[in-house]
Amino acid sequence: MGKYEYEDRLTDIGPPLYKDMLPPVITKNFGQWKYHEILEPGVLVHVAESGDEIYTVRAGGCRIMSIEHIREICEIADKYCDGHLRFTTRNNIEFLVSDKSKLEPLKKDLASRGNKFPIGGTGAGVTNIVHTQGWLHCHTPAIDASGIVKAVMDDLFEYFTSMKLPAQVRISLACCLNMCGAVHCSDISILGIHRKPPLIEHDRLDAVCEVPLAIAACPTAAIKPKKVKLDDGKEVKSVEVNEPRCMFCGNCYTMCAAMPLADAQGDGIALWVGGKVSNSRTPPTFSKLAVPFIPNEPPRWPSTVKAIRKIVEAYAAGGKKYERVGEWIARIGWERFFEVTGLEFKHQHIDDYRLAMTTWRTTTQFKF
Amino acid sequence: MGKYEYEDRLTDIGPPLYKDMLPPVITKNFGQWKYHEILEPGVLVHVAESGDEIYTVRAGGCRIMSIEHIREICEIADKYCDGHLRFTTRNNIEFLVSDKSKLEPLKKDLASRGNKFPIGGTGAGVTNIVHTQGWLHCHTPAIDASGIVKAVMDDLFEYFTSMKLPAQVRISLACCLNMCGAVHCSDISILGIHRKPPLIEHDRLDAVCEVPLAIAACPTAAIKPKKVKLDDGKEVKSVEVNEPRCMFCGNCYTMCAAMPLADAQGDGIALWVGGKVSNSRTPPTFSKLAVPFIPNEPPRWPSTVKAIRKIVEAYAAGGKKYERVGEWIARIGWERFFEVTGLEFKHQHIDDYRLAMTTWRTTTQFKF
Amino acid sequence: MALKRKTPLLDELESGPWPSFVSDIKRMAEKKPACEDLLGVMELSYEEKEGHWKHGGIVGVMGYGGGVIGRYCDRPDLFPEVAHFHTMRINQPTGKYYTTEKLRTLCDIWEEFGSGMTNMHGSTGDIILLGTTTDNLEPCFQALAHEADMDIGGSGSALRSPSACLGKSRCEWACIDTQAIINDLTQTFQDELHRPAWPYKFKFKSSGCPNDCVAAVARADCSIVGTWRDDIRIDQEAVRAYAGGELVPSGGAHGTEKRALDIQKEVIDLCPTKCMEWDGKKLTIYTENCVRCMHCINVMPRALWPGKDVGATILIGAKAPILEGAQLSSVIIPFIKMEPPYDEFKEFVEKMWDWWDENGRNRERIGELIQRLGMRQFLEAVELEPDPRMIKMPRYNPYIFFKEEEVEGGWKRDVASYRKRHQA
Amino acid sequence: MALKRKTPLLDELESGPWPSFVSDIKRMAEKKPACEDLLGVMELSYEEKEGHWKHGGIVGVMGYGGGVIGRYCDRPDLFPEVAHFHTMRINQPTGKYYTTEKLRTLCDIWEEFGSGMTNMHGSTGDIILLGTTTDNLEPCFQALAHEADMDIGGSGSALRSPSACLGKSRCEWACIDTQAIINDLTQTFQDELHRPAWPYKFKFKSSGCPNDCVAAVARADCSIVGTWRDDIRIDQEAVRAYAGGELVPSGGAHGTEKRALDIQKEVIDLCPTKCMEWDGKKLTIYTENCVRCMHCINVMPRALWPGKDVGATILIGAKAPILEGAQLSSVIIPFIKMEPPYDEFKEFVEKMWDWWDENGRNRERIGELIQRLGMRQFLEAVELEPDPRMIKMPRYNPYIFFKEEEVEGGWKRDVASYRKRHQA
Ligand code: SRM
Ligand code: SRM
Ligand code: SRM
Ligand code: SRM
Ligand code: SF4
Ligand code: SF4
Ligand code: SF4
Ligand code: SF4
Ligand code: SF4
Ligand code: SF4
Ligand code: SF4
Ligand code: SF4
Repeated sequence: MGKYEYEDRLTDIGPPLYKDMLPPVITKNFGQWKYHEILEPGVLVHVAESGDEIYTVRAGGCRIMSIEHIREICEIADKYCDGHLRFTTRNNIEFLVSDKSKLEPLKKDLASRGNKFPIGGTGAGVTNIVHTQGWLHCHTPAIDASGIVKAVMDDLFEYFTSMKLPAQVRISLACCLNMCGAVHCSDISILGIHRKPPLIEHDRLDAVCEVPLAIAACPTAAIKPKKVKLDDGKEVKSVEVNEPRCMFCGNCYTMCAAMPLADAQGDGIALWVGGKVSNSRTPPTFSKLAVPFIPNEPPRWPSTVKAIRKIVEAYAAGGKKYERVGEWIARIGWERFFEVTGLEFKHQHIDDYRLAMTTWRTTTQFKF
Repeated sequence: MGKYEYEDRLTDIGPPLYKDMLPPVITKNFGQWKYHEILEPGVLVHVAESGDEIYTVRAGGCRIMSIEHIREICEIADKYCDGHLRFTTRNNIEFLVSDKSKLEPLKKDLASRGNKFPIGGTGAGVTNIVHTQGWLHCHTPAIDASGIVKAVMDDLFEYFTSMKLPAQVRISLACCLNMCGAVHCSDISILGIHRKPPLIEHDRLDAVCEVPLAIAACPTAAIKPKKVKLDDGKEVKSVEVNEPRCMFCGNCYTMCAAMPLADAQGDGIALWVGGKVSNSRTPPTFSKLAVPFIPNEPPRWPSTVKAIRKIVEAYAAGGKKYERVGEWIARIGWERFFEVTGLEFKHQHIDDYRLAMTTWRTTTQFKF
Repeated sequence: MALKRKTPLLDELESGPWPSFVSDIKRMAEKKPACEDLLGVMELSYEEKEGHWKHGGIVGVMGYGGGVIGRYCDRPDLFPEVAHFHTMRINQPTGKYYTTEKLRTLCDIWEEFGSGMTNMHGSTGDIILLGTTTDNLEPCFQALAHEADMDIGGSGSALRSPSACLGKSRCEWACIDTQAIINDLTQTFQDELHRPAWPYKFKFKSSGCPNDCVAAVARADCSIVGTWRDDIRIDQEAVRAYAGGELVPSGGAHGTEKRALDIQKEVIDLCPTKCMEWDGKKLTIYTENCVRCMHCINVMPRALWPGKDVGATILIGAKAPILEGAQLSSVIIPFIKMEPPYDEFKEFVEKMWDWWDENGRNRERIGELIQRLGMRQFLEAVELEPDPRMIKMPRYNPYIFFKEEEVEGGWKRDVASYRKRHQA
Repeated sequence: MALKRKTPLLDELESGPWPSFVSDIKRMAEKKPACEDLLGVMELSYEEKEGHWKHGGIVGVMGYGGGVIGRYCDRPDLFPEVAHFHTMRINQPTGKYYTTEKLRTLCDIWEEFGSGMTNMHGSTGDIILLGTTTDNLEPCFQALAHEADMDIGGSGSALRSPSACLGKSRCEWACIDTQAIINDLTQTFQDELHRPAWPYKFKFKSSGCPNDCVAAVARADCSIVGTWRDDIRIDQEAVRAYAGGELVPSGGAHGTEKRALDIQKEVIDLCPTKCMEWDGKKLTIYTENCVRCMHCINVMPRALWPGKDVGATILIGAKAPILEGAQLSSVIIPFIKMEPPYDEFKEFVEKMWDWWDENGRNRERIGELIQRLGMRQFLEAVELEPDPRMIKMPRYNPYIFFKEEEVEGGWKRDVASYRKRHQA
């Protein structure tokens, strides 16, 4: 039990109360903010009805973070922010400055620390990439997460530190179809996909999985129970996969460790575009397939980086102010999207799942 | 064999060649028309590059038509149209006048024949109601066809003879879910629906149907095979219906006459709105449910007539020029549609079939 | 002549400004007792609120598998004259133009062999001869063939009578000759029309332009819709005349008065892609963004016309709800030239039918089959490349069915070597 | 300190302007051998292009059913230090505000009991403590509770750690106090959070306004989004100042220069309902047509604000693709006041959970259950009336499931009397 006695055990206390950690100026002006302004990329001021101000300096966080790094953040926050900071919903670090005179010194300090605390991520640019675990910790990934994020952010860095795109571009990454994140509704999504049906380890399947659960896991009913004779002649309960019905979702593997999908050649990236979450102007919408497959190319995934840059550049060139990626595509049409990005339109782009019919073009309205 | 010998039997000759029946001015100017103009409701002129003209007088047809009526049409066409006429894709009669001087006499003549040949049906008004057989001839109807059409057209007649609505209003009727017509894509659709699951005639089912076909007919898999003991003790093959899974499509009855659905209380009308077919401005789109159920009220279906009038009047009052019913609703929102028409929004309006999810509101954008 | 039956309910449908089918049937009843019984059946239905017809065994004419709908009254005790009351579907002349001579011949034949009642026309487009007995079918059929040059239309799991908007015969917007096309298809595929051999029905409809006056996209398994690829033709002077109030906008469809057309508000603002500009003198259309919706042309018929590089968009799969729900047709061939003998198109059609025939389940329309097996299988069968014009938007679910041959190294893998890299 | 392993591939990720997780892990590796092995696993994955982690048996802390993800390396032979490498999900303080004191305490505890690596934060919002052994779980948990006032978050078929946008703490647009709401829900439902008892996971997320900065509508089974019902508040003078170029449009989001805002083009033309008018002096918003999309407010933050009659729209059902495909949340309660103690809302939640618990299949999210059983059953269970605000459009298929009690005369019928009216 470590140093605490069983009698003293604390449970169900929940998280610490947020109120206790707000900077005093926020406590004072809670719910009384009047307006905000982004003073430069990554630097915001919020002004209260009372006239009080709070400055925010947003620095890129790479999310996976050592306690050494956190301690460095604390050291900075102590120096310029009276010990107050926060993290954003997209894993950036926000240094909360109550004393305006500390703003410039803070920025200088951050800049002095190499690539650790890039300032930016506000307004009509690219902010941090929401992402997941990848090869760093998860058991079902088709791709790495942090490495790809690093490669893409390095490449798009100019858009992190500026606000010159038509609108916000929200990029997300999920390393498998479980999609831990809002990958299904992002301007650009990077998704890890498998392309080979699961291996089946007949010799241990019955021991490690519940066969009915594995079967029920399959959205396309591709898995059937099967009795298999092993090399040693023993007959065991196992399953078989109707391979042409498999779309590599990996859900069987989630339920049954004896059905691994990962494969160096099979796995890679699909890119998706045009999703959004805000209700601003147009309703929230899903991201749509842009590139069905790009192979895994560690350590810097150059083809993926290039494809994303193509999309961002075409959008930067063609999008109108305020138009999110999906709004831009809606205006120019998908036929033009594939033209201006130079991406190839393939069979995989045409939906063939449950709601496929709703995505087909039932009008003669299109552009030649 | 009647008067023709077997040796002389003609088959697969197909329809008579349309070319042979065109008025000479059309033959001459075929494919060389320059523009048209609706001179008054129901009267069109088409002008060719050559300067030639053809006048068209459109008269309402009630589609079900005796040969006496057709002969009367012929008599008129001989008098004013050199024996030329056509029918439209919505079952109106078009008198084709090559000689302009015969236009006014024709109109006068038509007007003199009581309610037989109302002139109208062009432009931004209500044209003929596309409809089906109903109690006149079909075996699966939930409603009559011609009678309802007559009642509705009598009521909306002012819109047949004028062009003062925001745009074309295309009304269709189908007497059962087979929907023989473009009922699923009309500005206003009148649809016959059943609301009671099929009766099952166990004593003759196996004799008159193929049980597997009846089972396969059901879109919701509500039908299962069942052995039934008849009153006389005989055991027969039959089916049973899981009634809460039945949505009264009648497809079982189509496949199996021992499963009738028709019922005086169960059957009636559902009204649908906002569909269209043309690609003009907005793509073709399905009609959506407006009123889930109105009882059959022969001979003049007053509640149905009233509900349609409500819709048409709300549209006439609120629609902008060129806006089809569906475009009008898209602009004002469904929440407002139900308000301005006074129609009630009910559980049945919310889709619960295969693509239901795509019809739910996944945005905070709506009007209070 | 007074009728022997009382029809008080139906009688209510004689008044009012719209033509009365009741009056018309009554008129026919004077000659045809079947019509009197028909009114009787209807009156009974009006009283009971239930129909009184039933399906029967298959009836038809020799050598044909369809074109006749067998129908029997379920109260032959009350209405013996309509105990058998089948309909014959007669293939309409394309575009539904008639001479009075042709119609009179038809009337005479139907007076001899049937009830005298018709539908002009059925929803598919046929002339419907409404009500006769089994005995009359064959003689009526031959009389029609010999005397009226007419043939039976489709029913059952066969090609149905194709139909068309009036197209080039009387419309300035027709980009294709819908009548020639539909007539050619009808004649070419007589066998498919008369001898049901497919999983289910199949319909062709052709409209000359995207206004789609025959509702092809909603009702035809194969919708052939005229369109163009080049610039909309513009008569700038006429545009100015519209703006100046010298012409009647919309060809009078919204009122026959001349009035100044507000080109910005009534045309450009409603253009789905806003691909137009009007500076008060000149209308510019940026063709690369025009989706050929027809709106501007509809509003200014004396100033704008479709381009000259014309052809058709082929859309596949429309159907009514049974079984899986209604479908509109979907773009399969964005553009195809439609010149006789339409070989390229017909090759496509044959490939499509072969695939459907091979893979379709009983009562599965082509649109449903594409839904079930996926667009890819269909496109591969008809040898077409995927094109973004086929879709509203790419897939948004990640459930992509890659094929084995597309995946480096294929699908065959070796558990043992996997387990060498990854301990269990 | 030089590391013993070579990581040439990972090393490539140290350069470049974006922060390098590789450099950071290396830094930690100086203190923690597990981090060195973590780099080794990663390098191996970079070489082989396959991951090297696996699920294990269930691990956790006493009395809790979740909050810990058991993870094992599949090459313990090569990387013994990470043979066991579980993560602990620690429930974040709402809005993710910290004092450095709190963070330092956290770091110290994690230095003692874990790898020293974290995710700040996980996608659900938790602090992720990345990598420890089974033995350390319980002591770490208690140290966190006693020293940091922190508790474990959710995993498994339980309530997941609710999360919020920063709301009223620093945003002028927050219509509801997202932090108070989410903190209250988190505390109220501690049992549901720590003891999985449901068919599957359940997430709450709350955004203060329709900009939805916590992506609730895409990621939370229950999305609580702030909104208002009355007029948008307008400072007309400030509107004129925007038009006159005296202010920076969009609060600088599109560039920090002052410039004249073209209110017609940049605001009104992009308003989804075009419910605004600007005459050069006065901006009028027709509230009855405003759908509260936020665009105009976003563009003129110094002139426009949400109204005063504030509350939330409750949307239900968002989820990732597994199994049936991804869903966004759908409107279930168009408007609800959200004042503590949130009783009305909590009653709704309890009813929803009861229904889901009773009817949900294993691994069926609430959104999928609504799909399967239909919105009606759900609405009846939570005692809400249907409202057109719940839908984009009414159904377009005619497959309506009427209930027996809605049909006059019910469903029981009599074949014999039917056959009296209709002969077979
Ligand atoms: C800090 C943060 C909330 C938090 O609790 O952490 C936040 C803060 C603000 N958001 Fe946000 N948003 C934050 C995530 C989001 C998200 C969620 C996401 O991306 O996962 C969204 C939805 C994105 C989407 O639609 O896909 C989001 C959609 C918006 C919008 C709508 C943009 C649009 O036009 O679609 C605004 C309005 C604007 O920027 O004009 C907005 C505006 C704002 C404002 C201006 C609100 C205010 O008055 O302070 C804040 C500064 C904006 C900026 O950074 O440019 N915020 N904002 C989040 C910062 C994330 C980051 O580190 O980059
Ligand atoms: C005669 C007919 C074709 C035929 O082969 O028989 C026809 C003829 C014309 N149509 Fe049509 N349409 C005919 C059925 C249709 C249909 C099909 C239907 O309703 O089932 C449609 C699709 C309707 C829909 O979208 O649901 C149709 C959608 C149009 C449109 C597009 C209207 C719109 O804005 O959506 C136009 C253009 C216009 O009117 O501005 C048009 C325009 C025309 C023009 C002006 C074409 C021309 O240049 O001559 C013709 C006279 C229009 C009029 O009557 O106002 N026609 N038209 C059909 C007359 C039916 C009737 O008796 O009322
Ligand atoms: C006569 C006609 C209605 C009319 O009054 O005009 C008609 C009448 C029947 N239709 Fe139809 N359909 C007629 C056009 C249509 C259309 C419209 C069209 O073709 O443009 C449709 C919708 C388009 C489509 O094909 O999907 C149509 C969709 C159906 C369906 C549903 C098919 C589906 O896939 O959803 C059925 C049910 C079936 O096939 O079992 C059906 C079945 C029937 C049957 C054969 C019902 C039956 O099981 O016996 C009806 C015979 C009635 C009778 O007494 O003659 N009828 N039917 C139309 C044919 C006349 C003609 O040849 O011109
Ligand atoms: C850690 C985290 C990713 C990250 O790096 O941030 C994560 C990691 C895992 N997720 Fe997740 N999910 C995480 C947020 C999400 C989100 C985003 C959210 O909550 O906003 C989603 C999408 C929203 C949703 O709930 O649908 C998400 C949708 C899934 C799914 C698919 C669920 C579905 O209904 O489609 C699975 C599959 C499963 O449940 O079997 C899943 C399963 C998993 C598992 C438990 C995989 C497994 O079977 O073991 C992953 C454990 C990885 C690990 O090594 O810890 N995870 N997962 C996130 C939790 C951190 C936190 O508590 O803050
Ligand atoms: S997306 Fe998949 S691989 Fe990545 S963390 Fe989530 S469950 Fe694991
Ligand atoms: S990967 Fe998905 S589709 Fe393939 S067998 Fe497994 S569960 Fe089924
Ligand atoms: S809609 Fe139904 S009832 Fe009416 S004619 Fe067609 S099949 Fe018969
Ligand atoms: S009416 Fe339709 S849903 Fe009902 S049992 Fe028959 S086929 Fe099935
Ligand atoms: S579809 Fe086009 S070409 Fe055919 S009649 Fe209508 S407007 Fe003319
Ligand atoms: S046809 Fe339609 S899309 Fe093309 S310019 Fe005219 S209105 Fe615009
Ligand atoms: S969701 Fe609205 S209230 Fe919350 S931070 Fe974003 S803009 Fe502010
Ligand atoms: S909030 Fe949106 S809908 Fe409302 S007035 Fe502003 S822009 Fe228009």
